[in-house]
Amino acid sequence: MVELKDVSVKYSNGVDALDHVSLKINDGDFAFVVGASGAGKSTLIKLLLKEIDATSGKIIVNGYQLNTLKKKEIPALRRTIGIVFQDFRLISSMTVYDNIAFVLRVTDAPVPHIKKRVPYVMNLVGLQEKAKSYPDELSGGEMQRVAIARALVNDPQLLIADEPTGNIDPELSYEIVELLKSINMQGTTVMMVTHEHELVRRFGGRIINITAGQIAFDEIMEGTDNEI
Amino acid sequence: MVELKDVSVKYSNGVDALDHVSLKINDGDFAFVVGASGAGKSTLIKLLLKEIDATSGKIIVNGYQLNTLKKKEIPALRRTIGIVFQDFRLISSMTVYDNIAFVLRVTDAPVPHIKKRVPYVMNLVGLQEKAKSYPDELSGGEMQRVAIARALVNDPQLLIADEPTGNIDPELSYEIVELLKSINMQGTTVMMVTHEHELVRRFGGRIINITAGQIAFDEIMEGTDNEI
Amino acid sequence: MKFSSIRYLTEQGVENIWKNRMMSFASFCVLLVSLVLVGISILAWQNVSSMIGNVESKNEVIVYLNDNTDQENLNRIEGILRNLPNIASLDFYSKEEAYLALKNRMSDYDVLFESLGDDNPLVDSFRIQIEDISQMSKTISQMESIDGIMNISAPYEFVSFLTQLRTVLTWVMTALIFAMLIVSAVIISNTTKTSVYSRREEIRIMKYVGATNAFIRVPFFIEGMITGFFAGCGALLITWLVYDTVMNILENQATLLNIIGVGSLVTFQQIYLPMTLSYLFGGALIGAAGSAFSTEKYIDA
Amino acid sequence: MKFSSIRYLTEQGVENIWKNRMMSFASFCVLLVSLVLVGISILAWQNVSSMIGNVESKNEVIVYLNDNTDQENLNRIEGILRNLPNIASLDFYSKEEAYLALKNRMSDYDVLFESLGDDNPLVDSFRIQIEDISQMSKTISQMESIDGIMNISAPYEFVSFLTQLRTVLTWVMTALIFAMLIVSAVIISNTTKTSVYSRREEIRIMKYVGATNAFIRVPFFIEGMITGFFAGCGALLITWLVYDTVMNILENQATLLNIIGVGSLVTFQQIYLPMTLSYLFGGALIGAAGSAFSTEKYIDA
Ligand SMILES: Nc1ncnc2c1ncn2[C@@H]1O[C@H](COP(=O)(O)OP(=O)(O)OP(=O)(O)O)[C@@H](O)[C@H]1O
Ligand SMILES: Nc1ncnc2c1ncn2[C@@H]1O[C@H](COP(=O)(O)OP(=O)(O)OP(=O)(O)O)[C@@H](O)[C@H]1O
Ligand SMILES: [Mg+2]
Ligand SMILES: [Mg+2]
Repeated sequence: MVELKDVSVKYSNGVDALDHVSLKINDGDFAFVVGASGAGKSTLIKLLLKEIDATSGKIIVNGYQLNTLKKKEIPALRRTIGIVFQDFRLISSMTVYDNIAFVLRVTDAPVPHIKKRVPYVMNLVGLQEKAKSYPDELSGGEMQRVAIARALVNDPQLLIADEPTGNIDPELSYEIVELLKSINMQGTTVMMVTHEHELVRRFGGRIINITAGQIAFDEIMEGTDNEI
Repeated sequence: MVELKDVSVKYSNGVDALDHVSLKINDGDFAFVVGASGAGKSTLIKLLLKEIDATSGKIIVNGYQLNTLKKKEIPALRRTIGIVFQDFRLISSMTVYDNIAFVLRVTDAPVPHIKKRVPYVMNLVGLQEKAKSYPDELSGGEMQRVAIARALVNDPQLLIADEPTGNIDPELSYEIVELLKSINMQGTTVMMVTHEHELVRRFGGRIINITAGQIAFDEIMEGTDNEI
Repeated sequence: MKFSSIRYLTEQGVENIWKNRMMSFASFCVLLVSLVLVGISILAWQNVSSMIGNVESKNEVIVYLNDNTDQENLNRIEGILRNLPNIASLDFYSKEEAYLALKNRMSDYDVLFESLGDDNPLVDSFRIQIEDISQMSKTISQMESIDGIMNISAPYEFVSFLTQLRTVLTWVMTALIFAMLIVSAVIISNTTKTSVYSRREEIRIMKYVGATNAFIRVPFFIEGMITGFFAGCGALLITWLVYDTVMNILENQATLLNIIGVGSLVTFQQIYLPMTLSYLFGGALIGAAGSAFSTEKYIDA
Repeated sequence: MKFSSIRYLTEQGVENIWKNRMMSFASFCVLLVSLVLVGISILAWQNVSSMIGNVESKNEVIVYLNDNTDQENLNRIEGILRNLPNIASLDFYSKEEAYLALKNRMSDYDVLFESLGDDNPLVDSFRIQIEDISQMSKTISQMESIDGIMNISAPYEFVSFLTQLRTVLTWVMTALIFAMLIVSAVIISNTTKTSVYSRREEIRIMKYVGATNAFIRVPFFIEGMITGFFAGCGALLITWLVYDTVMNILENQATLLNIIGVGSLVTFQQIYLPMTLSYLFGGALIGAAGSAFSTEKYIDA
C-alpha cells in the first residue's frame, strides 16, 4: 500500500517537482502514472524509495512511515519494493544473472531458491541467453528487460516501473505489460509510469495523470483490449 | 551520405549483431530505422561512429572510408555527425549548457557563435530554463532533449538519433520528429531509430526494418499525417 | 548472515580484485611501498640503537690508585667499587701492564722511554664500565669519596657525544617512523578512497535494491584484506632483499664494522619471524581497515 | 587551437580541480608527501656529505724529520713536500711545540715528564693535510723517497674508516633517494591513474562528440600542473619546518656539533632559492606530466 498525504518536493535548486500531492494506492491495485516530461513522475518514485525526502507531507509505503524511517531500516523497506528505473541502473561489473540474483542474495535467500528463481524470471523477459553478458554488452531493450527481471525476482509487495517499455518495441511492450498484469493478479501492487498512451488506452485500469507536480486526473478507464 | 557494403559485426562473445548488411542513405534523406529489441539497430549506429569496427564489409560515412580511417581522423568524422544516444551519454560534470556548448568548443567555434547558437537549440527542445542544471537534476525526458539539442547544435551533415523519443510523451515526440524533419528540409541527412510504430505510421518516409541483424524491409511509405 | 551469504560475499571480494585490477594494483603498490618504508625505518632504528649501545659499552672510567697501594687496600677499594650501583664491569690493571701498553702505544716516542730505563712512573688502576652513561657523573662522585684513590679519569666528552648523538638519532628516527606512518596513512587512505569512489555508482545501485551496509562492505573488506596480505608478502621480500644488500655492503667495510661492532648488527635471521608476522598481518589488517573506512562515505550517501 | 579555446580549456582545468576535489586532494597529498620525502632525502644527503668532508679535512699525515735537521734541509724538504700533488696544506711543527703538546695531552703521566727534566727527546715534523684521502698511500710513498725524513705517521685506520663510512653512506643515501623517487613515481602514477580512471566515462563521451585527444588532455594537464604547484608550496613549507626543527635540535647538542663541525651543516638560508624553485617547478611538472600520461590509456580506448 502506498499513501501520500499532502506531499511536496522542492529540489535544492528551487524546482517544485511535486506540489501538495495526496494519493492512495491500495494493495493489489494496478495504476498507470502518466504525465508530460518533467511533470514529477520519477520524483514521486524517488520518494517512495526514500531516495529523496519530502519537503512536507507524510508518506506510508508497505506499512513503513517514511518520514520517521531510520537509515538502518531503509534496506528493509526497499526489499518490499521491486523497481524498474528509467535509466535501468544495472551494476556494470556484474553479469545479467548476478544483477538479478543480487536482489535475492541481499535477503539471504537460500542458494537453491536463487538457482531456480533467477533463470525463471530471465525466461519471463526473454533473456535466458544473455545470462552471462555484462550490461555493456546488451542492447537498450535488453537492459530494460534485465531491470524488469530484477524488479520481479524477489516477489515484491509493490512493483514500481518507471517507463519500463521506453526502449522496447510495441509487441514486446504488450508482453511486458501483460506480465505485470499477471503479477498483479497474484496480489502484487503495480505502479507503472509510462508515456505510451497507446498502452494505457489498450489496457485501461486506474490512470493517474501528473501535470506540473500536481495530480490532474485520477480515474479508472476501460481498456480497448477487453473489447477486441 | 551513408553507405554500407556487405557489413557484418560479430561481437567478441560470439553474438552476430549484423549479418551482411548493405544499405545506402543519400544526402538529404530521412530514414526511420525500426526493428525488435536486440535486432542490431544500435550496432549499426556504433559502426557509423566508428565506435566499433565491422568484422567484414565496407562503410563510407560523409566521405570517410571507415575501414581505413586513422585514429587521428576519428574526431573529424564525428564532427560531421550529430548523434542522440539511446542512453543519452551526457557529461555528468557539466551543466546542460556546457554539455551542448562542448560540441562547438571542440571545433574551435568562435565564442559569440556559441553564445547565440546554444540558447537557440535549447529553446528548440524546450529546455531554456534548465541551462544551469546538471544531468543528475533532470528528468528522463529532459536528458533526452539535451541529447537531441547536443546533436543539433553544430549543424551536422548527418544526424543519427537512437530512440530519441523513448522517454518523451507523445505530444513532445511529435514536436521532436517535426523538428528533425525541418532540419532535414534544410539538407541534413537524418536517420532515426525508433520503436514507436505510431510515429512512423504518422510521418511516413523511408522505413528500414532490421530483424536479427539483417535488413528485412527497406521501403518508402506514405505517412498518415499528410492526410489529416 | 547465513553461511551461503558469507561464502558469496567472500567470492565477490576475490572476484572484485580481478575486476578492479587497476585499482587493486594501485592499492597493492601503495601498501607495499608503505610497509617497506615503515619496515625499513624500524629496522634502521633497531640497528642504530644497537650500534649506539655497543659503542656506549666501550666507554671506560679509569680509577687510578695511590702509588704503591698494598694488596689489602686494593681488595678494600675493589670491594667498595663492586658494590657501587651502575657498574657494569671492573678490571684491575696493574702499573706494569699500563707501562707496557703505553710503550706500545707511543712507539713514535721510543726515545722517551729509553731515557726512563727500568723506572715505572705509573700507578695501578681499575678500569670500570658504566652501565647507564647518562648517570655517570653521579657514579663518579661516589667513587671520589673512596679512600686511597689518586685520580679518576672519565670520558666526559665521549659520553656527552654519545648521549647527544643518541638524542638526535632518537629524534630523527622517531620522526622518520612517524613520518612514514603518516605518509602511509595518507597514501593508503587516498588510494582506497579513490578506489571506492570509482565504484560509487555500483554502491548506490546496490543500496537501491535493498542491500544493507554490511552486505556492501564485506566484499570491500575482503578485497582489501587479500590485497593487503599480498602487499605484505611483497614488502617482506623487498625488505629482505634490501636488508641483505645493505648487510653485504657493510660486511666488506672491515674497519667500519670494527668500530660500530659486528655483533651490534641485527641479522635478518634474528628477526625474520616477528617481521614476517607483522608484515603479513599488518598488510592484511591495514588493507581491510582502509577499505572498510573508505566505503563509509559512499555507503551513507 | 585558438586563444578562446585555450582560455576555455584552462578554465576547465581550474574548475575540474574543484569539481573533482576529492581526487585533486588525493593527488595533492600524494605529490606533497613525495616531494617532501625526496626533498628531505636530498637535504640529508647534502648534510651528511658535507659532514664527512669536514671530518675528512681533519685528517693529518705527520712527517717526522731526522733529529737536529738544520734550517737549510728544512727548507729543502718543505719545498719538495709543497710541490707534491694531493697536498691541501702543510704546517711546520717544531719539536718544542710537540713536547709541550705531549706534556699537556699526557697530564696523567706527569711523573714521566718530571723524570726527563729539560731533555726534549722529540723531533721536528711537518703536519700535512691530504686533499683526496683515497689517494693517500700514493702520496705517502712519494714522501718516503725524500732525503732527511725519519718517519711518516699516517692515519691509515682513520682514513679507511672514513672511506668506508663514505661508501656505505653513499650507498644508503643513493638508495634512499632512488627509493623515494620510485615510491613517489609509483604512488603519483597510481593516484593520477585512478583519478583519470574515475572520469573515464566523461572522457569517452567527449570523444563521441568529436573532441581531439589534445582537447581532452589540456584540462587534465592544467589541473595536474596547478595541483602539483600547490603540492610544491606545501612541501616547501613542511620541509622548511622539519629542517628547522632538526637544526634546532642539533644546535643544542654542542659536543656533537663540535665533532661533526658546525660549519658543515647546510642552513636553510643557503639553499632556499634553488629549493623553492625545484619544489615549485618540480611539483608543477610532475603534476602535469602525471596527468598527461595517465590520460593516455583512457583516451585511446
Ligand atoms: N535532483 C534534482 N535536482 C533538481 N531538480 C530536479 C532533480 N531531479 C529532477 N528535477 C526536476 O524536477 C522536475 C520533475 O522531474 P521528474 O524526474 O520527476 O520528471 P518526470 O515526470 O519523471 O519526467 P520524465 O517523463 O521526463 O522522466 C523536472 O523539472 C526536473 O528537472
Ligand atoms: N558490446 C557488446 N558485446 C556483445 N554483444 C553485444 C554488444 N552490444 C550489443 N550486443 C548484442 O548485439 C545484439 C544487437 O544489439 P543492438 O544494441 O544493436 O540492438 P538494438 O537493435 O539497438 O536493440 P534495442 O532496440 O533493444 O536497443 C544484441 O543481442 C546485443 O545483446
Ligand atoms: Mg522520469
Ligand atoms: Mg539499441
